[in-house]
Amino acid sequence: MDIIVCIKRVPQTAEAKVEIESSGKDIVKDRLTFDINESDTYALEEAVLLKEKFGGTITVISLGCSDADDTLRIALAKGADTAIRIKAEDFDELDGYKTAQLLSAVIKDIHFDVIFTGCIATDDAYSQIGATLAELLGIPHATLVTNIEVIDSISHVHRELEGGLQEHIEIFLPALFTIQTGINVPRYASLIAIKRAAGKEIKLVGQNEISKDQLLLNTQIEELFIPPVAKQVKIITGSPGEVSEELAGIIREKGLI
Amino acid sequence: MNRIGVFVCHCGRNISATVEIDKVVEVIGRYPDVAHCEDYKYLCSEPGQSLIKEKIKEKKLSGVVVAACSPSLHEITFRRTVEQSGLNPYLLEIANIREQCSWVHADVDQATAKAISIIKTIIEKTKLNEALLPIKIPVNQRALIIGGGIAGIQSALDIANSGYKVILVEKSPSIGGHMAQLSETFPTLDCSQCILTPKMVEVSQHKNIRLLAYSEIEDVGGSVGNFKVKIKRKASYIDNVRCTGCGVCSEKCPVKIDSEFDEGLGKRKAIYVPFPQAVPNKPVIDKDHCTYFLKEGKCGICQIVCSPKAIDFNQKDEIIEEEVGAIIVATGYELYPIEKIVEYGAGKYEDVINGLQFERLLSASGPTLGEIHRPSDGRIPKKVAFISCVGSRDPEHHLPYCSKICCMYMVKHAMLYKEHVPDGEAIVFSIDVRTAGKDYEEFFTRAKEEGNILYIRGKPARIIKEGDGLVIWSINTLTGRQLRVKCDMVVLSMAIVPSNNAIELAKQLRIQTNAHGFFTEGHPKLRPVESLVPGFFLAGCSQSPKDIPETVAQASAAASKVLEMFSHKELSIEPLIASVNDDLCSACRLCISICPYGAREFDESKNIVTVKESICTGCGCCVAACPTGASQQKNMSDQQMSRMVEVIFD
Amino acid sequence: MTNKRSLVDVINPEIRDFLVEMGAEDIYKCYQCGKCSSICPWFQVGTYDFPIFRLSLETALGMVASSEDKKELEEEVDKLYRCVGCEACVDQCPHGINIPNILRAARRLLVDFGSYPDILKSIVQKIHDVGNPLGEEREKRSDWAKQLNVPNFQPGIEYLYFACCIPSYDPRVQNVAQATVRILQKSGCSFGILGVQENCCGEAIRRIGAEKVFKEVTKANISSFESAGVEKILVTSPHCYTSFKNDYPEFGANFEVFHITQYFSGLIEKGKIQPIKRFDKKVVYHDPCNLGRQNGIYEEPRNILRNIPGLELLEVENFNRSLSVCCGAGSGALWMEWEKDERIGDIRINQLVDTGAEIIAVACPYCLQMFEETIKSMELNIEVMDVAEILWESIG
Amino acid sequence: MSEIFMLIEHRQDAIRDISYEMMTCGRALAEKLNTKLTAVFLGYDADKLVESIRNQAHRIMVVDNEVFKEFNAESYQIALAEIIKKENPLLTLIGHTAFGMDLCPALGTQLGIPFTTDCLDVEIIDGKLIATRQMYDGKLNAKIRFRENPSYLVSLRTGCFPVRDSNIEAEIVNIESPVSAEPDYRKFVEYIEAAIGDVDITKADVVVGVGRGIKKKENLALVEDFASTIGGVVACSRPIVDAEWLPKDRQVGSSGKTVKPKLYITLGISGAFQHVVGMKNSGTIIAINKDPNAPIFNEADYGIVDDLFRVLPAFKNSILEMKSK
Repeated sequence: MDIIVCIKRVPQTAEAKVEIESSGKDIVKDRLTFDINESDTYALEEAVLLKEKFGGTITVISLGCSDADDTLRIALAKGADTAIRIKAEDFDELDGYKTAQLLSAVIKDIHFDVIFTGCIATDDAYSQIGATLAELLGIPHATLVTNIEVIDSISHVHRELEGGLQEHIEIFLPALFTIQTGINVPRYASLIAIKRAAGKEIKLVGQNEISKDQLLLNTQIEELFIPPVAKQVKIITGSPGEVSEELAGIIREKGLI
Repeated sequence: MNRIGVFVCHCGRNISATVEIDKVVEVIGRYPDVAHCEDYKYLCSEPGQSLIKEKIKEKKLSGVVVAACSPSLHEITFRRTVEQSGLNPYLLEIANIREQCSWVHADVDQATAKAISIIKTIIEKTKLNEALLPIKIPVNQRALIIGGGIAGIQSALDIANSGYKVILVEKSPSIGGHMAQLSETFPTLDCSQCILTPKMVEVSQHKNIRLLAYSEIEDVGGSVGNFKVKIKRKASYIDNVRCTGCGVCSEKCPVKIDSEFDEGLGKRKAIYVPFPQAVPNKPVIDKDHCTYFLKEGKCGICQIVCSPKAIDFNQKDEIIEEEVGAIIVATGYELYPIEKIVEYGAGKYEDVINGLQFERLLSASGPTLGEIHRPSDGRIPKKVAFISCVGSRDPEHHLPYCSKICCMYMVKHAMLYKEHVPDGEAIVFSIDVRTAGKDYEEFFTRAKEEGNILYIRGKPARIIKEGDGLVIWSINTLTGRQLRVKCDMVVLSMAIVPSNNAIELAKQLRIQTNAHGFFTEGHPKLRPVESLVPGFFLAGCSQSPKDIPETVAQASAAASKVLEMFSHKELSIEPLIASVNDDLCSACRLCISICPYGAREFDESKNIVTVKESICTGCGCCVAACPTGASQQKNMSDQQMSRMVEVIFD
Repeated sequence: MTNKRSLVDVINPEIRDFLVEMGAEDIYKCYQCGKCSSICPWFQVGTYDFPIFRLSLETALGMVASSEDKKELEEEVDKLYRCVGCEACVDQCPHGINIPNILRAARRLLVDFGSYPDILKSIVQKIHDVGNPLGEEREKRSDWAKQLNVPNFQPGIEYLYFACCIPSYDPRVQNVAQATVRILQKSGCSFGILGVQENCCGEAIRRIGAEKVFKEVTKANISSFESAGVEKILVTSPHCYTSFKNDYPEFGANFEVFHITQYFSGLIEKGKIQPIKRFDKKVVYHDPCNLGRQNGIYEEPRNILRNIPGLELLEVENFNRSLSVCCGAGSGALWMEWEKDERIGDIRINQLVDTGAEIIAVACPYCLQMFEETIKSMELNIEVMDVAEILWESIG
Repeated sequence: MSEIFMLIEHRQDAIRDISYEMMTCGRALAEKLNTKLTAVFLGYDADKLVESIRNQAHRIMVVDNEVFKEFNAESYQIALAEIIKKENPLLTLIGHTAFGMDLCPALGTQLGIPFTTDCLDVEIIDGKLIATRQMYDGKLNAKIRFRENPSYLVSLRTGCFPVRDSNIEAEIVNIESPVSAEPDYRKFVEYIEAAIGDVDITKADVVVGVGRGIKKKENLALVEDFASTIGGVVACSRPIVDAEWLPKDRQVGSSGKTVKPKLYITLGISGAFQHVVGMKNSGTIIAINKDPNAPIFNEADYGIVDDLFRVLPAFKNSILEMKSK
């Protein structure tokens, strides 16, 4: 089973302070930590699990600048066989659609049975590249996948719906799945694999290989801004004892318990 | 006019691989005063030596330089070679182009240039060499042996039995050393005292042996063949002529202190004979603990009870002067202090003991009369652990070397323990079990198989007292399992170290020790019983840890080396010593104070300092110290030195 | 698939050389005596098998964290992160093998490849992002000193007081920094703080294996210390002490570093401060690994406590000074989570409680935090105080 | 002027909330642009459901076929593509739900029209479509401009448009289904209900939600203890379930449960949208988080910026005290 995994290197912003850059269209990145996108690690792991079961190869693809090589190398160490980086620096401004077009331009020449992506990237949070890419490649897809079982080129897939509900669908391969976190437990890379990965070449694809002319940008960021406060929160300050007193007062007053 | 012949050795590829011999020969061949230069594959070979001999005659050489290995290896060979062709042997010099050049360099061009430089300096030295004659000195055919353990005893008997006089000096009241403390010996399990005491008795009765027990070396002067030794006989406060050895004095003495012989597990009195078979079997008074001495004349019970009136509180230390030709150093060993092993609670927990203490517990003459009772409460320990390599093989905290005998004595200990306490359990913690020796492996195998002795591979980290027992924390490194072994007593195989005054003694004797205080032998393989200083020989554990058979073998070997020396009436010594130019000597006498061997003497009549040739070793200290240049080293004069340095910069 | 182990049980010199290059150069010294494993605090925990004595050999064979089986590898990585860096093994090893360094070499590779526990990842990330492992705002680093009138360090001031991240932010441990400052002020010491210009010393993340981030914070600290003209540093945390004293010189730093207990002990000796108020408590002193075993500071904290009137100083029998057992918080372990019966801190607390003490005196913020957590989780009736806090009670 | 279209989302015979939200949004846009809102309803045996939303849009296009009984992105895509191509609306709205996530990007791509996903708001300014999206873990918003085109497609985030009443009478237009069977390559099989645990968080009056900020599994005990003091149950955000510290049925949020307790206390929850949608309608929300910039403070009524472990013991004591009085 030949598998392609699309991964992304993203800034880790969940617990960090995010500041807007002077252009107003990007964030200040130099104090941030970068790492592989969370759901992508699950996608990669799902690919490795499938490969362990059925054999075949895993190709990881990332659209990014040279820093993304580290991320690709991590993927190689965790079980991918080949890594391709699409040189982001060659393609100016990007959005989800353009990213999907670039990925499809590369993937169309590779044999695959399954494509995995993460279900959402934590930086731009589109959740659209997987389905777009599948459409561009003309293959079926399913997003928010929480379980996959493959029997004779038919995949039995669980998708996560709202409210704890899931649906079970059947999809023919080749297909694309966007993977939800929690589907598996991502593995560590073994030192042997790390060593092996360190020597592997990362294939670069740039404007020489993909013509820029036919690429379309759907959207552009006009400006970034700090979200307006929807609800006026009352911040209670003081020592733990003081704030607790006050909270207890509120609870009693409102008869909440 | 000098006619120097230079012979360059290839030493197989040892030299020729890094030094371009052809180039050396070519350059040196053109060097002033070189009458002949030639290379040969192995100059030390028979044909190589013949070649040198031929060329000396053919080219009428006035001096020879052999460019080859270190002079410590073949200088004697080549001196003999040139002597055979009629040239004075001291006109031969070696240029060391192997150890100091080819072996330590990789770059061929640079090594070749250095080799040429070295040879040139030696040519310059040779040109100014004097023809010298060896110095002959008479040999005093008496031997001094320091240390009365089994090594000293063996050496003393061997020399004495050959008809020469021996002085045996022992610092403690009795000879016998540690071997006298042992219960049985491995691998035969014969009784240690049974095989040792006959030899002790033989020593005491031998007409050629003067036994000086309770004595210490005070000073050693002179040099090989003619040592002057001062020995301090410590006051024993006993008139040995009157003393009958009845023992009443010890019996009545009220002072009880830990017995050294019983390793602190038993008591002795302030007036005591260390053990029943002691030689000499005369008591001594331990002044440091005797009430009479401590409280200014109070007590004196021994004096009252001694019917032969042998107690003499007024006895003083006595200095004995002896002249000997050779000295054997056999000062033995001690155990590394157990208190240093904090993690084992050693020195804190009474039931954590060392190997010698366990020997005393096993010994029929020991404090428990051969029954094993543990020190804390006298209970018979039902589970005893033996731990190896304690303090040894621990370069980080203690000592790097292997103490060699522990593996075997632990086998013995475990076996004997099982013999004494058949329902007890013996557990040995070890890293490696080293049984290289005749019948040793068989002994080890037998112990494990028949003795049901459990061997655990691992070095415990902690011993902790729990209740009235001890818990050993370890890992079985073969299974990887954690172990907490509860036992009643622990025996630590402490590292062996040289006797505590070995380094001091070595300074006194001017012989060398290694970093740990073991005396250094002349050559680790080829001169194992000689020290680096002529006239001093080594035996037993003072040189390195060894077991009884090895000790005895080395002691006999040392004795035979002494006897070899005594087989000549005279000794030839190297004439490469210092000399004094009478005209330049200003009689400042700096050299006298600086000479480490006492080889300088002031001649009042001439008002100059002279060299005692038989004592001078040619160390060169006086030459360096002499402010006027009167002191010169033969064949290493200032003039030679400056020429040698000059040519390097030419 | 067959047993994946068989794929790697050949010697793998590449990994070995890789690890040696990363700092595992001691591996060839090991003679497999196993002493390390039985001095290791995990030996006392007993429920977790941690045979570190194999580590040198396994590294030499290139077999560390090298299983290609997911489960096995997970266990191996988990194992590599069990070491709390207490260095009891280093202290006892007959050949002076620095086992934590060997572990660190492997950890460095794993960190580079994102293959280490998530919780530690977030610690490294926080130190990178905001300069402290708590994820607190950089701007608030000197908030603890707001009421205390502590000057910012500037040329002419003798000592920089570096409070460490935990005393700077953790509300409980802030009290330690405050007590320290009050004592310093009382003694007339010339000192200042750098606050926002400080980063975590990086000791823990270096041990975690995050060498790159460690270097970043180290260089940032060195440059802010140097540009402020700092020459002498007083530290509250033995971890900062180790870092500044032993690690920073690698990067060209040259500061004189004093642990606060050294300094206070000196002040008492010189009579510059006098503990006068009685502190009628039984106090047991816990030797922090980084202070005692790793830097040889055993006497000074005890000296302070002995000088406090009324205080009865107790010792943990068999487990004090160089044989002290780690609180279980070093090397990133403060943030790790192990099963209830697999906690080093529980072992140590029991030893401390067994002395009959009413108060555990510590000289390390990690120990303080760890013990407080442990006491809570075990519902014990004993209190933890820093030596500085006790001293201040007797002076203030 | 072209119309505003939106796709009705329904599941298991019920119109989903997002549909009303989208219709609210769509009507407002239509009003502004002086145009109409068309709701597209793909379903089976749909009369009753269609009737129920008749007052929500100006027109309802109904495609009634068994193939649309359950959601299948592929069938929906074929049908919608047909309709959009034919009708050429200015803007089509789809919910950014599990349903829309599967559908919207593929549909936009197929049609070749500019689209984007997960929008909080859409406006038409000077004839140009501008969308607002959230990025970087909810810490920033972005205004998005589109490539110019006669038709656009956008998916809307749940919970962004408070539903408003409407009293339009929609014209119902029935359309023949362009598809008659699910494609072979993608088939709906069944729904899988979440396992029911011992605690039903949707029934509790007081819910204590925990997130990443509790750091260690062992700290859950502390939270459980607090929750029982205050008479509540413990719920959590997604990472806690992913880490298997709590079972799936304790998860609050878009893929978990939606809760509306009288009191919701969040501990160490940053407030990612996915969680917030599951609890934003709680009576009173108290948030405790160290990070003053955490988005949760945009949802809370009362906020405490502090370490939860510092506050919790004191809070517990205050509650106990309060109860004892």
